[in-house]
Amino acid sequence: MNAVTAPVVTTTYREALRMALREALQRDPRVFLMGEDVGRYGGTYAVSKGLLEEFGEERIRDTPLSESAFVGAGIGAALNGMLPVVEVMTCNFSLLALDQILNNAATLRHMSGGQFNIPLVIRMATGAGRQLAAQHSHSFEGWYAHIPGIRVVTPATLEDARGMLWTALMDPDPVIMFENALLYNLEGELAADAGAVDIDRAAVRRAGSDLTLVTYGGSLPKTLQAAERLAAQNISAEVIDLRTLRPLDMTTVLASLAKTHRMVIIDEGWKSGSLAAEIMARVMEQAFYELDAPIERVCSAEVPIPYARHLEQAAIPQVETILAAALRTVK
Amino acid sequence: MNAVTAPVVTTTYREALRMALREALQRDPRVFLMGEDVGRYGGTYAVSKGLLEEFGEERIRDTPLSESAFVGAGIGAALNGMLPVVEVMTCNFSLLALDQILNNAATLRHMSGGQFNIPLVIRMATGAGRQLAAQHSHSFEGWYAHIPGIRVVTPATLEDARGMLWTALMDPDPVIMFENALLYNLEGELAADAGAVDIDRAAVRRAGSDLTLVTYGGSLPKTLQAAERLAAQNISAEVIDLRTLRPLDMTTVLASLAKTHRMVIIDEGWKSGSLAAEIMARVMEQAFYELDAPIERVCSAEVPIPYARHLEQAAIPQVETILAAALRTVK
Amino acid sequence: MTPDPMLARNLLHQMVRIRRFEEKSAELYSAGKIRGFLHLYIGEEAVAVGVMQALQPQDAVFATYREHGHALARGLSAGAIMAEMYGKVEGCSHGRGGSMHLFDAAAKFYGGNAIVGGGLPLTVGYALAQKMQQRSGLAACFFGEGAIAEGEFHESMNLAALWNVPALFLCENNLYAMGTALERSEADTNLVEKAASYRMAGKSVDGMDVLAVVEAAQQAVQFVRAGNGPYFLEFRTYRFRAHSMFDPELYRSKAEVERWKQRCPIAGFSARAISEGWLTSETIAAIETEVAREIAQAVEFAEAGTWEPVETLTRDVYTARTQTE
Amino acid sequence: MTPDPMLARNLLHQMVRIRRFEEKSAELYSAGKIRGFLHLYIGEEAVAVGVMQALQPQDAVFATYREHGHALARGLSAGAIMAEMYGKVEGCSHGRGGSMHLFDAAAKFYGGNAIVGGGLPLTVGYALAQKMQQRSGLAACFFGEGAIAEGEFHESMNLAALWNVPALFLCENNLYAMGTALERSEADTNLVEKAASYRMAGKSVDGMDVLAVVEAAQQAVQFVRAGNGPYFLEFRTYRFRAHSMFDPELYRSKAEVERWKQRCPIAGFSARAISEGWLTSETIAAIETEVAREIAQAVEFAEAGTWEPVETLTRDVYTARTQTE
Ligand SMILES: Cc1ncc(C[n+]2csc(CCOP(=O)(O)OP(=O)(O)O)c2C)c(N)n1
Ligand SMILES: Cc1ncc(C[n+]2csc(CCOP(=O)(O)OP(=O)(O)O)c2C)c(N)n1
Ligand SMILES: [Mg+2]
Ligand SMILES: [Mg+2]
Repeated sequence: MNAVTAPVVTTTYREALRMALREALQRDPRVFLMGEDVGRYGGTYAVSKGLLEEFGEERIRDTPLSESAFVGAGIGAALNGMLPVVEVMTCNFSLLALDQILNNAATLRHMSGGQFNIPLVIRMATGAGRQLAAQHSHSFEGWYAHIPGIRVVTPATLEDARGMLWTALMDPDPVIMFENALLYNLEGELAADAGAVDIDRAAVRRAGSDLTLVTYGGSLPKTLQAAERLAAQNISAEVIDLRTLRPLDMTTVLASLAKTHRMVIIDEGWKSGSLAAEIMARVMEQAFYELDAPIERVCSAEVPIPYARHLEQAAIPQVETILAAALRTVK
Repeated sequence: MNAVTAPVVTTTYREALRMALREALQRDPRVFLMGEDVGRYGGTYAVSKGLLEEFGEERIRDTPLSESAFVGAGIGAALNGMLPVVEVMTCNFSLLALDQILNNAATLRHMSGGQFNIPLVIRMATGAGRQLAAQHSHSFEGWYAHIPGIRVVTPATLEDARGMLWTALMDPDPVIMFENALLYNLEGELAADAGAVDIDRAAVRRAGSDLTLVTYGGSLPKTLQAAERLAAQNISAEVIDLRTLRPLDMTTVLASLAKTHRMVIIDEGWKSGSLAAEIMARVMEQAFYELDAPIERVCSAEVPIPYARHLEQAAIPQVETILAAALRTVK
Repeated sequence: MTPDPMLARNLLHQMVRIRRFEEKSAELYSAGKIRGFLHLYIGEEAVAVGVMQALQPQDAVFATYREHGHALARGLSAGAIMAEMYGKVEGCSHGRGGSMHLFDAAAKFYGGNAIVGGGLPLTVGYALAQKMQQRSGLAACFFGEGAIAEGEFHESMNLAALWNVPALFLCENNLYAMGTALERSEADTNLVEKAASYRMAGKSVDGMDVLAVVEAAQQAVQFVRAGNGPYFLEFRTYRFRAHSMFDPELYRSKAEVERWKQRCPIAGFSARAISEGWLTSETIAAIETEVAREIAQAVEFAEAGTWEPVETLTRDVYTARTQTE
Repeated sequence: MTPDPMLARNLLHQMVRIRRFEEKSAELYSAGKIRGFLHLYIGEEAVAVGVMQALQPQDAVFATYREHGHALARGLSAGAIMAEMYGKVEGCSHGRGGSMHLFDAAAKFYGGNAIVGGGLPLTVGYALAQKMQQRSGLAACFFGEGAIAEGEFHESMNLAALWNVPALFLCENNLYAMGTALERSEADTNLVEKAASYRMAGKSVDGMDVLAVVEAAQQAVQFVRAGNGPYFLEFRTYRFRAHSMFDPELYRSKAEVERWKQRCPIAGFSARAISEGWLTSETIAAIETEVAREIAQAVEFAEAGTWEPVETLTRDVYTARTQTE
């Protein structure tokens, strides 16, 4: 090909997030980062490492262990002209702040008849796979997507880790960003000039014609692997990365289904009441007669995530279980 | 008919709940009730009125405003031989205690490898319809049903208000009981000797053959009214009251669907990520080829509940919207 | 302190305005014009009026579900509040919020929060943003003594003190949280001590004496404005009415209520103002007339208001650009 | 206090047991045998050992994710703990919990809670149940000083004091919560004062001196057993290792760590025991040998343990009868 290729850098998901934070902090004095150990410790997952030295402790603000108050403080600061990025170490601890998120962040605009905006971004790590057991392995992104008034985004690629933050900050409403902790070490190439990305549309990460695999976040790499293995069996799977779980971009999902007529949804939340169920319901409502087979879903088992590795792995979606579901669907 | 009719009393849902509490307190010294204003105030919804005088302040225990601590204390007491009934005034405030509910009540048994039981019952009011606006009108029962490790029950009749509590207390695991606040004044007849009921099965509240209406809790009366109106149009609707939202009794739901092949689900939760979606997903998984038409769902609009009466009513399921969905389904 | 006649008139006027507005609201509630929960502030007027006297337009105010008094004293129009409680578009929250959720961006009145303690973290964050943007206004938060048992209160006090933000914590200690008396909910009922355990300056004030409130609030505001960090004020007060319109008041004696009514902030201040010569009984009568007119107009305004069309039901959940879902 | 030789031996033995067990754990973590998060207690041994000395079998113990020391000192077998960290069925939580979730019903050891502050309300409720059932044991809860900023701490302290339950609050103040120093997280770093603000009795103790811990714990236990209500103990201590195995320790100086290491509870007590004649160096050597054997056996036990079949994945989510879903 003849196109001029933009220069690329080799980087990680973690670094891409840090680049995004650094850029936002440089670009707009209203931006600040706040959360437990974001500063001196360098961030639990080292995402914010070095930012304290660069931006100072006013803007890289370590908080005491008080999730409800510092998330609520983020809402208050957002009400008052700032663009806070609040880090809740992991979504497991976000339950302590859920009252603030749901009863304030998601409702203040509505309750006031539209008088206030809350341009707040809350970042949290999510997901299992590191043997952290029941209280550190929840996947709540799909659950949060139930709440009107917030937007939920789930970067799964370096581009999105790099690009979603700024767009989220420019969103006048609260955005919750779920970062699957297994992705932090993901390595790859990123355009040197990569910047903000849209967060309105799902992305087709692999084109295909026989069935549609719908996923997001930490399950994307596994789903792409499954698609690869399906290709080896001459089954062409299209892979959709939802990117934003609320609002859902059903247009992209349904366009794919119109081609393939078969679908598997891969979602790390517990199966009952999962985001996968919502997508199945919407397909039933909006494209029932497109379906040549029932949609399958590959979710987490109905169990708090166990510590032992083999049990943990059995509890969450895997390439094999995705593959099996896909094969059942195209049979 | 010749059958001996058991004597009945005229009573209300509120009184039925109180009878159940009183009976449990009389029957087992391990039972105690704790929550904000359950004692001196007589209960926000007057459910526990008079119990303080009868059982004393050790067993009818007013708590300070500290949802997380007193729900957690309920868990601790249940771990230690008691059978606590914890009242969280409304499910809106339960978010403040969700960490305790999800990370402790629902997981301790599993994390310990099955060493502990938590025979705890948490009661909360739920639902909209009284113009209490965005922070007092949530319906979280379907959302809670996502959590493995807890059971969710939703009494919708006098029998269930009277009978579910004891069964829930005898359950070795945590049970959350959602009482739709609009039901408290529901009047009707109840067998004088009514007692504990099973909580494992859904109930067919009205038999029918043309379509299945699946609902629970506060939407049951509306759904029965809609079925009545459908009957006037010669459409025979079967009405299923789920009663328990987790675990779901799909056997009863699917048996009905096998007859009717059409279904509408009525659920006061916000539509996206609703319990209705989960049922749609399960039907798709377990009985896809039984469906003669896509399942419809009637849920709450994607909006924090507004104060103004006409907007509030427009936001939640109504007889008319149920009717319209039913008619679309049988068309 | 000795008020000049203007101040005296103004304080009394505001208190009477709140009292009559709420009496009218109770009446309209019984008539079914106002729905939902209605929490009256009657008996506690001196607190909102005295504090607002000390605040400036650049300050922000956060309040609870018992906030008609604060909204009125902050300068929201009685009509906009009444229309809100009617559920009309002309209401200060466009009919979306009702009695518990009064808001006014122009007045920097941030509600209207019906989760006990829920406004405290917002206040801390708002104040932090003031500091970070080097703005002069402070953030003032009203809350009941019941909120002190909530963990959020403690988290917020700690953050505010640790970060030295310009926040004013205004605890309305009316002795009861619904039916739960303070001594049944706090192991230690000394509230100023709680603030002290965060090294936050604080003071306990007679909340039935509007002049004492003004004085304490002015000192506290001065303290905060000078950059000394947050300040905590406890106002000892009492609600003369039930917690809400549904409360049978089983938890307190009529005699206790009567004793407190003897200390009515309006009657007390009126009497003193006359005896001290700050006001004449004619002025007081004029205030009543004025207020009666304002409230009649407020009701008229609410009655004449319009209903939002059902078609816009999901408006204002998201800001326009994301309204697509 | 002056310990008799038996007590002195026992205290040292327990401390050494914890130290060596954890050193071994760190090694096995590097070898990939143990996974997940591993939080070492090294440096803080005197606290768990001293407190457990004062507790009885009828008492219940609640701990955090940094609880190997508490579990060992409470009498859980090193093998069951090691097997748990291997993820084997023979583990004290059957492999479901891992390092952060050690449990043992027989020992009344209630975990193993990895939500900071999460065990505090459980403790209050457990203690309440003791009181309601007129049982004699108390409920003891270990937690870090980081938990004090959490609202749940305050809610729990208030409930415990208000209800006068037999609870012992054991704050391990090791100066840091991950990388956040206490003075950067608390407006007032006097922790006993916090307890006092709930009228709860309390005391601050040198947590590097096992005898001081024993003495303070015995007094506190006596106080609680006598029905005087809850008691709060702050132990001033220090973790010699990183927060977890992933921590680069950017937030504290090597010099500070070295200074605290000079106060090592094991070295300190050993030296004193010898100089005071409580123990001989032979006894100390014998303890090391004994402990080495125990730990070698524990590793063997864990290695020989079995994996739960994947088929029972959803076991123990519900008790058998509701296992139907
Ligand atoms: C988190 C939460 N829990 C419970 C309630 C129910 N509730 C509403 S007002 C109230 C009492 C609050 O008392 P206080 O803070 O003293 O304020 P007051 O009503 O006396 O002005 C309660 C328990 C609530 N709104 N929010
Ligand atoms: C609610 C909650 N927030 C954050 C975390 C992450 N986290 C784990 S340990 C820890 C520090 C706790 O410090 P401290 O209580 O002093 O105990 P230490 O680790 O020093 O023993 C943090 C922030 C958590 N586990 N739970
Ligand atoms: Mg009060
Ligand atoms: Mg610590």
